Amino acid sequence: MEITYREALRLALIDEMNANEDVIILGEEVGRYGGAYGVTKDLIKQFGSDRIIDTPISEAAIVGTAVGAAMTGLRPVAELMYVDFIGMTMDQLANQAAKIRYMFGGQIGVPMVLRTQGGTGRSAGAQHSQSLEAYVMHTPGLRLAMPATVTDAYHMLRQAMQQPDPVVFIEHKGLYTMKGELDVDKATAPWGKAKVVREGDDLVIVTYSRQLHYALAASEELAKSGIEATVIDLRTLNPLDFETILPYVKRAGRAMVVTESVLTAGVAAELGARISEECFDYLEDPVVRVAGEDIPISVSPLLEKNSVPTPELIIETARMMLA
Amino acid sequence: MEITYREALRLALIDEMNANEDVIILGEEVGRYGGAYGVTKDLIKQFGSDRIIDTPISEAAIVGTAVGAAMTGLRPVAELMYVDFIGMTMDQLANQAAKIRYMFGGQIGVPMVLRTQGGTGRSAGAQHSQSLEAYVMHTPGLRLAMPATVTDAYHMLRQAMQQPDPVVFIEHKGLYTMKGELDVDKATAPWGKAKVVREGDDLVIVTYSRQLHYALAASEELAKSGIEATVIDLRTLNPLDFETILPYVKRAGRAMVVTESVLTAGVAAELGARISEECFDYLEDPVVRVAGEDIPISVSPLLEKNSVPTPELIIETARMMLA
Amino acid sequence: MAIATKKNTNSELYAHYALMRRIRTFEERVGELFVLGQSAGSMLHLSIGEESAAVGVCSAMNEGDSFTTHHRGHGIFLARGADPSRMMAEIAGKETGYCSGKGGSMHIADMGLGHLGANAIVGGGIPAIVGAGLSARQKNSGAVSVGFFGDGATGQGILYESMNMAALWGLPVLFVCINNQYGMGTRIDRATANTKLHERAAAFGLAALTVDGLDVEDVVDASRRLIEGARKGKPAFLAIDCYRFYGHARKDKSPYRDEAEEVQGRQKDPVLKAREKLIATDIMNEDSLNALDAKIDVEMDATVDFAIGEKQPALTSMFKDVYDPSQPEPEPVRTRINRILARQ
Amino acid sequence: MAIATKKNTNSELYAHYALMRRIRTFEERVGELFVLGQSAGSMLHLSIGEESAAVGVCSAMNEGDSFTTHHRGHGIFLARGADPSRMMAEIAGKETGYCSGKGGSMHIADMGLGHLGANAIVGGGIPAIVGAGLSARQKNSGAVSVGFFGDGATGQGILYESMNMAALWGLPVLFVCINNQYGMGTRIDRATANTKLHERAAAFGLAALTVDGLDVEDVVDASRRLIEGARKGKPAFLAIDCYRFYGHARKDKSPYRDEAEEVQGRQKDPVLKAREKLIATDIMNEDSLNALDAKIDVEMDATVDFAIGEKQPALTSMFKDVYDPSQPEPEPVRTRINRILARQ
Ligand SMILES: Cc1ncc(C[n+]2csc(CCOP(=O)(O)OP(=O)(O)O)c2C)c(N)n1
Ligand SMILES: Cc1ncc(C[n+]2csc(CCOP(=O)(O)OP(=O)(O)O)c2C)c(N)n1
Ligand SMILES: [Mg+2]
Ligand SMILES: [Mg+2]
Repeated sequence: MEITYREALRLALIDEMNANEDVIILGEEVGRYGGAYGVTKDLIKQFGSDRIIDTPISEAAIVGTAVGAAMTGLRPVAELMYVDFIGMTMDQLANQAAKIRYMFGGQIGVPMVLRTQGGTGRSAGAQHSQSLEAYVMHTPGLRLAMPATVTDAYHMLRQAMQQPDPVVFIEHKGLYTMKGELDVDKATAPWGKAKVVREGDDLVIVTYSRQLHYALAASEELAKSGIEATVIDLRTLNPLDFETILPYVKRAGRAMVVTESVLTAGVAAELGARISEECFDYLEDPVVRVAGEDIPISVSPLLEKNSVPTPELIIETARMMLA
Repeated sequence: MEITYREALRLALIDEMNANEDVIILGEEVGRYGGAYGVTKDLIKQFGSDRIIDTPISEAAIVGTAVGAAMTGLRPVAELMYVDFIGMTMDQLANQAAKIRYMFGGQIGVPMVLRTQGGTGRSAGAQHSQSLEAYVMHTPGLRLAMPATVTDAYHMLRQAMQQPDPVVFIEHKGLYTMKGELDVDKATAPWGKAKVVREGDDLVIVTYSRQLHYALAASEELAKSGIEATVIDLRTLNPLDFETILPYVKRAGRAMVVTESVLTAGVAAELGARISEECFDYLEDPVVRVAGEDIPISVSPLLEKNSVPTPELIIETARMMLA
Repeated sequence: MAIATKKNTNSELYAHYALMRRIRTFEERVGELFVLGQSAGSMLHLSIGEESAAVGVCSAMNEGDSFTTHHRGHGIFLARGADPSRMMAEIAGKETGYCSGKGGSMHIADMGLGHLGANAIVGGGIPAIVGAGLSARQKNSGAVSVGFFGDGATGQGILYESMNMAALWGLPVLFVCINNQYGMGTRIDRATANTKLHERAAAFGLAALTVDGLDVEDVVDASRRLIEGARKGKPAFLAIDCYRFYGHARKDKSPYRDEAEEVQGRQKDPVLKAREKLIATDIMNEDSLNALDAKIDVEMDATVDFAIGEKQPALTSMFKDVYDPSQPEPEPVRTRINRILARQ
Repeated sequence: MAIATKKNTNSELYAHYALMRRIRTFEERVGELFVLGQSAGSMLHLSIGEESAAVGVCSAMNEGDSFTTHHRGHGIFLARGADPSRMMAEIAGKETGYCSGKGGSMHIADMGLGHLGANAIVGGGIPAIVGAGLSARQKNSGAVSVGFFGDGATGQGILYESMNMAALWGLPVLFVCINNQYGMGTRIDRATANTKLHERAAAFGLAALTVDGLDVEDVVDASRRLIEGARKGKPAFLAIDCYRFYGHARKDKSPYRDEAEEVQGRQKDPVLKAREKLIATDIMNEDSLNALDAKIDVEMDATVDFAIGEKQPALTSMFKDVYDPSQPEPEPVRTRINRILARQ
C-alpha cells in the first residue's frame, strides 16, 4: 500500500502495541495532541491514557522514566519532540540507559526506544533543526536507527521496539509527508543491515535518512552525463554495517559520504575514517565528506538550506571526483 | 620552576584573577573544599566568596549561570567536577553557550571557560572515567583545550580565560600530580597551535592530553629498535591545527592517532578522516586509530587500564606499521 | 501619542493600554506575515492574551535591567522598547532584523535593550538571569534581571536549580511565569498535580506570588513590589494567570480544547479590560482610543511592508558569527572538497 | 541469631539493631579493604551514621518492591537482603561481585532483590523509580518503588521533574532523601536557602515529611505510613535527618567542618540509640548484644577475606555486556588495527 512516512511510523506503533501489551508510549504531546508531527495521532483513543502517556515538559525525566520502566518489564517508547533537546537527556541516555547493562555486569538490559526527529527544512532555527546523531553514535551501548523510506519507517520502528538494548530512533522532519510503498509483511533488510539502493561502478555514495533521497536524485542527474553511482542507505548507524559497503567501494575506488550531521567529529568523520582504513589499497581519491557545515542552523531559509548538503553539492562533488 | 600540573592550573587561575577582576569561578566544591582535585585550593581565602562561588549540585544551572554572567560582563570559569557530568549541561552548553553569538547575529559572545577533567586511572567506574571531548568537538561554537603538560596547563588556561568564545577546558585526572617545568613568561606555542614534541622520520603520532606521555614513552622505546616517531601534541581540538601536522605526515607517510576518546565517531575519527583526506597521496599505510574501546569503563583496574590505549599498544601498533 | 487629544494621556494606564494594544496589533501582523508566506517558517508563537504580563512586568523594570524570554516573547521585547520593524524583519528572516535573519522569532535579542535573548528551548533562558544577577552583584550595578517563561517551563528541572541558586545567593532576579494555562496541547492541570505554581518558589525561599493578569495595574503593582525586593537581594517569583487566546503556534488550531473553554478564556482580555477602565474612569473616551488604535494599525502595517521589502541575508553570512570576528571562519564544506580533490 | 540467648530476640527493634549493626560493621570493613589497598579505587562512600534510614525504610518495604540508591548505598542494599560477601567482592572489583567487577561500590545492583542500581551521578537514579512506578501500575503488581538519594541531590532538577510526574500520575513511589547535612564539603544550609526539604515535595503535591533519624522506630513508622499511601497511589517524600559521621569518600578527612560540630553530629547515632533502647526497655542486655556484635564482626571479617581471595575479571570480559549476549561484541581496537594493517 502507498502511505506516508508519518503514517508508516504510526502504523508500526499500533501494530507493535497490539502485538505486545508491554509497550507504552510516553512523551510531550503524544496523547491528546497526537504528537508534534502527528505520528501518534489518535493512539490515545485506541490504547487509552495508561499506555499513551502525555508528560510534562521534562525531557530528562522522560528518558529516566523510560529507563526505569524498561528495567521493570515494560517496553517504553519515549518521544523526544526534537532531537535538539537531547542535551537535556544526555545524562540519562549516555550514563544510564547506555551503561546499565554493562555496569551491572549484564544482569539486565534497557529495552527502550527513544523516538525523535531532526534535520533542517522548517526554518525552525538553531535549536530545532539539528542533526545530532553523532552524539548517539559516539556512545557505546546505544543503538541508532535513521530510516529514510516509508517501508523502513515501519519495519525499522517495529524492529527497534523488539531490540534488547536501547535504541535511539531518529526520523527526519522533512520526510513525514513523503509517500511510498509499504509491504507490512516484508522488511527491506534485517535490522542492522545497510541496503544498496542503486548500483553503479563509478563511485559509491554512503548515506542515510533524508540525504538518501538527495543522493538518489543527484545520481539520476549524474547518470545523464554518464556517471553511475552506487547509493547505499546505512539505515542504522549502530549497528554499523560495513560488510555491505566494502565490496562496492573496493570496486568503484571512489567513495563519498553524505550526511546532515556537522562535519567535524561527526558521522562523516567515522565513515570517512573507516572507509579510508578498510579500503586503503583500493581508493583512487580521498573519501569525500559531504556533511553539514560546522555552523549552527539559521532561521533564514536561504542559509538553512545551504547549511546541509544539497543535491547540487552532491552532483558537483561527484563531477569533480570523476573529472 | 618545577611544579605540578595541578599547581600550574591553580597558578593560572590566580594570575588571571589578579589580572582581570571580572573573573569569577563557580562550581561544586570550588571554594571551601578547594576543588575535588585541589585545583582551586585556598582560592576562596585569597579572593573571597564573591569571586569563588560554591554552588549546589546543579550542573545545568552552573553552566547556564556562567552563560548569563559571561553575557553581562563577567568572565566566569565554571567547573564541572567530572566531564562525565557534561550530559546534564549539554543543552546549556550546546544550545546556549555555543550558539548565542550566532543566533543573535553576532551581537554578543559568551566568553566563559568550562573547566573539567576526564580520563581513566582511578577505578572510578563508568560514570567517572570517560573521555567525552568528542561531544564538544562536534559542537560548532565551542572551543576545546586539553593540556598535556605543566606549562600548557598554565598558559593554555590563561589563554582560555582570554578567549572571546566559550572554551571547554579538559584536564586529565591522571596528570594532576605530574611535575614539570613552568616558565610563566613564555608559552609553548600560541593558542590554537599544535606542538611538535619529538621528531622522527618513520611515522607521526598525533595525540593530546595524557596520551602524549604514553606516546612519548612509546617513542623512546621504539627508538631503541630504530623506529623514530614524530609526536605531535594537538593542545587544542578546536581550533584544530592541521597546518603543523601535514608536512610531517607527508614526509613520514605513516600516521597514528592516539586518544582515550572512544573510537567510533570520536576524535580519532576526525583525525583519521582528515589526515586521510589531506595526505592522500603521501600515505604508505592507512592512518591507524589507537583509541578508547567502544565500551564503558569498568571499575576493575585491570579492565579499566585496557579500555584505553596503553604505551604497549602504541609500541605494538608502530612495530606493525613499520614491519 | 499626540493623537489622543482628549483626556489624560499622561495617565499610566493609558500608556499601558497603548503598549498592550501595540503588542496585540503587532502579533496580529505576525500572523498576517505568515499567511502571506513571508515569515521564516511557521514557528511563530503569538502572545495575544498575555499583554498585561509583558507590559505589567516591563513597566516595573528600570533602564539597565536585563531579561530573557521564552519562545513567546514578542510582547515582552516590545514592552521593553523594541523597534517593531526590526522585529518583523527578523521574524521574516531578513538581513536587517535584530539578529540578521539568523535567529528569527524564537531567537531574538538586543543587547542595547538588555534583551539577553529569547529561547526555543523551554526553560533554556532561565539560568542566564542568575548569571546576570551575579554580574549585577559583582559590579554593583543595581540592575535586576528578569526571566520570562511559560507554565510549561515549570516541568523543567533547570527552573528549580536556578531558583535555588538565586535564593541561596540573594540575587537581584525575578522569575516570571506567564501561566497561559497551556503548554502546547497540555493544560496545566494535566502537567502537574499542584497548579499553585508559586508555592514551589516559596519552598525554595523566594518571595512568591500569583497575580491575575486581567488587570494590568495588578500586574504592575505585584511586579513593582517584587522587583523592589529583588533589587535589595530578595529574589522573587511571579506567576501571572492569563489565557492563550489562539493556537500554540501558527498552524495549531487547538483542537484539544473546547470552544466553551476558549470563549470563557478569552474573556480574560487585558487589553479590553484596560480600555474599559480608561473609559469608565473617564481618563479617555472611545473616540480617542479608536484614534489611537488606528494609529497603531498604521504603525504595525508598516512593519510588515518593511519586513517584506528587506533582503535575505547574504549567503556568505552563514559562516560569520560562529566565533568572534577576530577568529577565522569555519571552512565551508564546498571549499574543503575542492581543496582536497585538487590535492592542495 | 541464636546467640542472643537472653531476652526477646523476636523484637522488631532487635532485628533492626542487628541489621544496623551489620551495616555499620560492613562499612568499617569497606574502610579496611581500602586501607589494605584491596578496594577498586578510593571512591567509597560509607553510610555510617545513616543506618536508620536504610533499615527504617527498607523494613517497611515488601518483597517485590524495587529501589534505586545513590553512591552511598551499601547500607540500603544490605538492609534489602544483600549478600555482604558478594558486595565486598564487587567493591574490590572482583569477578564474583554482584556486577562482575564492572560496577564497583557506586554501581552495584541486583535484580533479584529489586535493586535497580546504585548511581554515581547525583540524582541519576531518581527518575527510574517513576518508571518502575509506571510498570507497577501497568502490571497491577502492587509494588512500590523507592528512590534513595542524599540532600545534595536536591540541587538536581531531575528530582523535581520526577516528583512532579509521580504526583501527576499518582504512582506508587517514595522519594527518600537521606539528609546527612553534607554534599561533599557543602553543608545543606550552604546549598539552599530553605533547608526544610520536604516543603518542596509538598509543593508538587506529594505527601511529605521530615523525620529524625536518631530513632529507627520513628523512621519505620514514617516509612510505613508513606509507603502505605504510595501503594494506594499517593506518592510520597521522606527526608531523614542524620549526620555523615566520616569524610565524603575514603580519602576525605572533612577539613571543612569543625570538630565540635562533628562530635555533636555523631551523637545522632541510630545504632547506639537502638542499643540503649533495647537495654532500657529490657528487651536485651549488654552481654547478649556484645555477643551479637562479635558474631557480626566475624561475619564481616569473612567478607574481606572473601573479596581479597577472589579473582579479577577476565580481560576478555571487557567486551561483554555492552549489548545483549545475542549481539556481536564490539571489535577490540587491537584486533581492528591488526586487521587493517594486515589489509584483511
Ligand atoms: C526543551 C523543550 N521541550 C519541548 C519543546 C517544544 N515546545 C515548544 S513550546 C512548548 C510548550 C511550552 O509551554 P509554555 O512554557 O507554557 O509556554 P507557552 O507556549 O504556553 O507560552 C513545547 C512543549 C521545546 N521547545 N523545548
Ligand atoms: C551529577 C554529579 N555531580 C557531582 C558529583 C560529585 N559528587 C559525588 S557525591 C557528591 C555529594 C552528594 O551529596 P549528597 O547527595 O548529600 O550525598 P552524600 O554524599 O551526602 O551521601 C558530589 C558533589 C556527582 N557524582 N554527580
Ligand atoms: Mg503556557
Ligand atoms: Mg548528603
